[in-house]
Amino acid sequence: MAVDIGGLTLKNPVMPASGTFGYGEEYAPFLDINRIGAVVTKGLSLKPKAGNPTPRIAETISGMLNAIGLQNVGVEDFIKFKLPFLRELTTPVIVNFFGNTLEEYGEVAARLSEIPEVAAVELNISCPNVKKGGIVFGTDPKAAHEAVSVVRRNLSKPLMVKLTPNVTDITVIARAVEEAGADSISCINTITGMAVDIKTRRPRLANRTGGLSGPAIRPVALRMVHQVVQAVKIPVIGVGGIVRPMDAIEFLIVGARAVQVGTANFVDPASMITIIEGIEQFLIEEGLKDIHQLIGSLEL
Amino acid sequence: MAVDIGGLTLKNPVMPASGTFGYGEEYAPFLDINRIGAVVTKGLSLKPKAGNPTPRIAETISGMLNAIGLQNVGVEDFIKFKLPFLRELTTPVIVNFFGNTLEEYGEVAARLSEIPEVAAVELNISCPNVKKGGIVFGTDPKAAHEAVSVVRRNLSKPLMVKLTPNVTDITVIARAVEEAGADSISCINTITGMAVDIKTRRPRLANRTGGLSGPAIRPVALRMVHQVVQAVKIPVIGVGGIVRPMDAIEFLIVGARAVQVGTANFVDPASMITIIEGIEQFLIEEGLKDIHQLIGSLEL
Amino acid sequence: MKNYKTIILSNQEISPGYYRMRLLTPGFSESARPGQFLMMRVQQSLPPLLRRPFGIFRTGFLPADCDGMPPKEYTEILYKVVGRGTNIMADLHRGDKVEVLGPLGRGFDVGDPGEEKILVGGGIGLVPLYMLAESLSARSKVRLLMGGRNRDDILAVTEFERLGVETYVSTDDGSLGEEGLVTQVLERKLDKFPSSSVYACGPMPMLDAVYRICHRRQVPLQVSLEALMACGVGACLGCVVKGAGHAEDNPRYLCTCKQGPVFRAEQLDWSRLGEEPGYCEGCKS
Amino acid sequence: MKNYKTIILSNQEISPGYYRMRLLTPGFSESARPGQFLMMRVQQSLPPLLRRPFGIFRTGFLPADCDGMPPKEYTEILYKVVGRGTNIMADLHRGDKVEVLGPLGRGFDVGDPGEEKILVGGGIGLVPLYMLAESLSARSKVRLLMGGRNRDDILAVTEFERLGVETYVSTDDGSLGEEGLVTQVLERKLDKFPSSSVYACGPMPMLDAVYRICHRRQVPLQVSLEALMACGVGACLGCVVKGAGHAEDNPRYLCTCKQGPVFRAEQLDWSRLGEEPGYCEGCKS
Ligand SMILES: Cc1cc2nc3c(=O)[nH]c(=O)nc-3n(C[C@H](O)[C@H](O)[C@H](O)COP(=O)(O)OP(=O)(O)OC[C@H]3O[C@@H](n4cnc5c(N)ncnc54)[C@H](O)[C@@H]3O)c2cc1C
Ligand SMILES: Cc1cc2nc3c(=O)[nH]c(=O)nc-3n(C[C@H](O)[C@H](O)[C@H](O)COP(=O)(O)OP(=O)(O)OC[C@H]3O[C@@H](n4cnc5c(N)ncnc54)[C@H](O)[C@@H]3O)c2cc1C
Ligand SMILES: Cc1cc2nc3c(=O)[nH]c(=O)nc-3n(C[C@H](O)[C@H](O)[C@H](O)COP(=O)(O)O)c2cc1C
Ligand SMILES: Cc1cc2nc3c(=O)[nH]c(=O)nc-3n(C[C@H](O)[C@H](O)[C@H](O)COP(=O)(O)O)c2cc1C
Ligand code: FES
Ligand code: FES
Repeated sequence: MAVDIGGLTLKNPVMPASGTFGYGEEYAPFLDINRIGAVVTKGLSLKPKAGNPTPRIAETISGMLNAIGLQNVGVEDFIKFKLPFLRELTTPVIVNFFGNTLEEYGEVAARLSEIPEVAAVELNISCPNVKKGGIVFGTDPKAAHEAVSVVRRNLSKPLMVKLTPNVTDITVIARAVEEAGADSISCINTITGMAVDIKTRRPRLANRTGGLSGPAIRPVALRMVHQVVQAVKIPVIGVGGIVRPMDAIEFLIVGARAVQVGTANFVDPASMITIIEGIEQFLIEEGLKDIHQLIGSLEL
Repeated sequence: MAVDIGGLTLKNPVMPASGTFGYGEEYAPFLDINRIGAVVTKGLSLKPKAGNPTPRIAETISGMLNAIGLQNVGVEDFIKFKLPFLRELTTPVIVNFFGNTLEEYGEVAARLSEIPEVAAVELNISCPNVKKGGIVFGTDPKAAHEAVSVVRRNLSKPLMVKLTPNVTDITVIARAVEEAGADSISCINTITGMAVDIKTRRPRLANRTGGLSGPAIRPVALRMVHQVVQAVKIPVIGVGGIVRPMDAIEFLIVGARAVQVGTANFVDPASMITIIEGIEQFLIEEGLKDIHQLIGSLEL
Repeated sequence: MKNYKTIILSNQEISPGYYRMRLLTPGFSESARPGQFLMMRVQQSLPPLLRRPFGIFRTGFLPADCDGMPPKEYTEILYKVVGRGTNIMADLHRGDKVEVLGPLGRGFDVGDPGEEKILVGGGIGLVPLYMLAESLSARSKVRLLMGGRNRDDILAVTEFERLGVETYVSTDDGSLGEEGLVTQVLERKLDKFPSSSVYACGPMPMLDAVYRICHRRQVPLQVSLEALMACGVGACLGCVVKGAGHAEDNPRYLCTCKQGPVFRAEQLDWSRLGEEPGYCEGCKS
Repeated sequence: MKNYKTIILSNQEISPGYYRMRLLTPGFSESARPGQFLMMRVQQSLPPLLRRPFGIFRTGFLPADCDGMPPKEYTEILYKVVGRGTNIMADLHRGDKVEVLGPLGRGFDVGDPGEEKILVGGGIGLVPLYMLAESLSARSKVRLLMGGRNRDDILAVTEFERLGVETYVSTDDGSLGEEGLVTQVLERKLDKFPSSSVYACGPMPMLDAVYRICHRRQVPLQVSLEALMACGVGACLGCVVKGAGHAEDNPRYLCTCKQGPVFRAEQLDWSRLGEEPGYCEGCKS
């Protein structure tokens, strides 16, 4: 089940999606974290970030909207308060981060490079909930290239870049990011959506719009992963609506080297374990000796 | 309940979404078509079009993928075989159409202008399932402007233009289309998606990808309608995942002048009637005398 | 043709994995023709989003109540549990609400009276043949060749016999009737009764073999097809099948729901029908 | 703290629109503290996608079976039917499978023994107060002020009385107990017993009024809040509430699920809490 995701080898291809697994410790009582391929943390920024006003979440049909607004403790408090727990894990830690400016991206990257316990970083150029910066970097190939380049220059670790689905052609961004030095690409982040309470006639989220995640978006995520796999040479990590083992298998078949599980953690904190076991089971049933016989095995 | 959707007044704001209601007659046994605000036909092209190979549809979680490929009888057979039924209706007929080239767009528009029974047209610059033409027009503001301009010059009827959600910024396309002379905008068309059969490892659709519709996409559709309403002055018609009256009401609240019901027709052929009655009921419950008190009444 | 918001009268497992459901459907049987189908909404809440198509097995009347109420008209379907929708259906009980849209599609053309008729059913493909047998058996000699993988797949044969139909059962493993394929039985019967016409429904590979047999012998054949369906009424164009003369540059698609599900063999393009993905997977599995 | 894949022991309507559900939860009660909650997955299939949070009403043991099995530990919740999830729950039966994650959150701080304690419950907000009363009543005088719109909203009061708690019921329409708001009763009790500490749970406008009363009188107050929750464990940051000193340019958010649901009044920013959208709509409707 071991896979290489661009300079980092994971014992299995299943990890949490950033922002849905806290800093790992929140879920420690519910599953053996060392069994999952990697831990991916909530998105970090240079300074602590308070996030958006409430309500921040709304359930939709087979999905949920969130506008957390990237609330996080900031790099320094992360090191002080969250790293001690992560340090004890045997599974690698991938730190997701973002910046409001190019300089910030570089600074966070540099700071994270110094931490030996950080196995790799995931650069979020795609969160729809940050008004400043964020959205621009992820939707424009030039800006994406620039952001990734800055990070690349300041980083001495494997670099995964997370793409937004809110674009006309995701392959253009994917290629820009690859060219700028990304070691792997994760996609997709949430799709921007909205819901209204018809009684109060107010948006259900204080931020008006938020990111749609969960099973509802899976067909869109799968399509984009399929496109990106064909557009770039670096490994692609599939994210979006994965709940069951068969969902993860779909992504592996279209060519994802690994998958991230997001909203499903809320539904069942042990989903990732179920998914790992389900993939193993599937390999046996289908008579496949190696997960690489499954990855990219789409018949066209 | 009467609304004006840019040069055409409907007795109520509920109509089918193109491609989900055939040419009207298919659903005649199941509901009183004259009770709905308008009929919208399957997309027509100049020549008959055969569409894509099968399988063309796949169910997903709270949605469905389709890659029909715009199979249609062509304008002339439409006039000969489908119009006689539509002619007998008292509710207005909106003809959805598309072209593979700019010239074709113009030609179909000119031909439809000659038909008195056609109350308005809906121009599809957004279908993701046509390889040639289609996708380009809807995702590039210049191409969209050009296509709409050509149609405008050849058309003597109200012109509704249907937008694709597969773009980075839908407001840019919306403004281009408005400037080119559209009388109203309908959005959204389907979001491109994909599904894979993990046993055969083949895409579930022969066309590999298809358009995602149904409740799963509603939050995305609502967000885009909200954006477009704010970007343009012409009326906006909301489409995407409307199943229940409360879904339609959400769209009206964010400012849609009318709504289209698509996939829900397959689930319950009388959905549009239920939705019309549900909106009426809601107006009474909320003490609103006129539907315009509901339209655009979003509290921010 | 209408959407019946109705209730279940009974729903029983008749063989492992196969169920028989009886629905209250006043007014349905007047219009239902052999070979037609209905679209069933398996529950009020979503998912599943789409309705599921099922052949009409038979219609009938419950005896009038003692309290003088008119006799109740019902419709029966037989179904195999293969996925999400049919699993939900298997859990439904008498009195549960369902919605059925129907009767839909074009049924069988019963042909000339007196002609010998051979019906070929593969597994759950038997369903549309019962009403056909009912209407044929009064006027013609009818034989039913019923095939399945094993005894569990052989359904309702005694009911056909009660209509006076001669039945021949075959199973792949010989667990019921003759061991072998139903198409082998068909060849033998056609050797004996070469002027029969054939009506078939079952898995695509079976239909493909039946077609080749009938084509070679120039025996008239009607088949009932399955397809993935969204609307069931000809509106979505999701359920098409390749018609005769279909080519890449001259595609000819027919709607299974509206122009079918029963087709005369000549209407179809058989060149690749047997390998069409997505067809009749329910039967295959 | 764990995910219990368990079954329902009973599920009964105890007042119109209110249900009491008993779940088999071996090992749960050792760790459950007054004021904690659980996240319930209402059915195996989706939707609803997310779990629903419910306060722990009480835990207990079924008497040991005759066949020598150890006594069975159970947990009870009380819930009001307000939407999709609770409607599904109302249809569940003994033996049905559910999953509950818990016990979660920080419960009440029981304070010093001997102090007078006043518990204020509004409708379903009564839930977390029962275990609190259990642990307080041994060491302190406990009074429960229970308010509701009408008699249907007044739940389980006799069970509090059995613990030796003095109970005072008030309803907006006077259909049970005193006519009026529970906060009026609170003012009177505080006039009489000014050194009490107060514990409250109920609709946000009620909590807001309770806060103002206690703040004015400098009486210590703990409140149990509701919030929309996705994870319940502090991972998603969806459930935050504004902490004391919160300002646009100096936002201070506290996780209701992890740092709450019980807060000391001083921890919170009360300036706009009463009008916070999305909070406690379940109670309001
Ligand atoms: C005209 C017609 C008549 C039919 N009559 C009967 C009948 O009398 N009894 C019966 O048991 N079945 C019948 N079927 C097949 C039946 O519709 C499917 O088995 C059913 O829809 C599967 O639903 P599901 O949710 O359980 O399976 P899903 O979870 O949707 O899918 C499970 C498997 O079934 C296949 N499948 C899904 N939908 C169809 C479909 N429409 N046609 C064929 N395969 C499908 C899928 O490809 C998949 O392999 C008929 C189909 C058609 C088109
Ligand atoms: C810590 C905590 C403890 C709770 N304890 C109880 C309890 O003991 N008994 C009880 O009946 N209810 C309790 N609730 C409220 C309960 O969680 C909601 O009523 C329930 O989730 C509604 O689910 P639904 O699917 O029926 O409603 P939905 O269809 O999801 O929504 C219906 C209405 O309920 C509101 N609502 C939805 N979720 C919540 C939520 N998490 N908190 C508050 N309002 C919500 C919505 O805004 C809407 O107005 C508690 C909530 C929290 C946060
Ligand atoms: C509550 C929540 C918070 C999230 N926070 C982040 C984040 O901080 N950084 C990030 O890159 N993605 C974030 N995401 C996006 C997820 O990592 C993931 O890309 C998305 O949810 C789609 O996957 P899913 O459908 O499996 O949830 C968040 C998603 C949710 C639901
Ligand atoms: C089977 C099918 C066929 C469609 N054909 C067309 C079409 O011909 N022209 C068009 O503009 N949109 C077409 N659409 C898109 C719908 O009109 C609508 O925009 C989309 O389905 C979203 O709405 P819904 O979620 O209510 O279905 C089609 C959709 C479906 C499901
Ligand atoms: S199922 Fe829609 S056209 Fe046949
Ligand atoms: S509900 Fe997820 S952090 Fe509180």
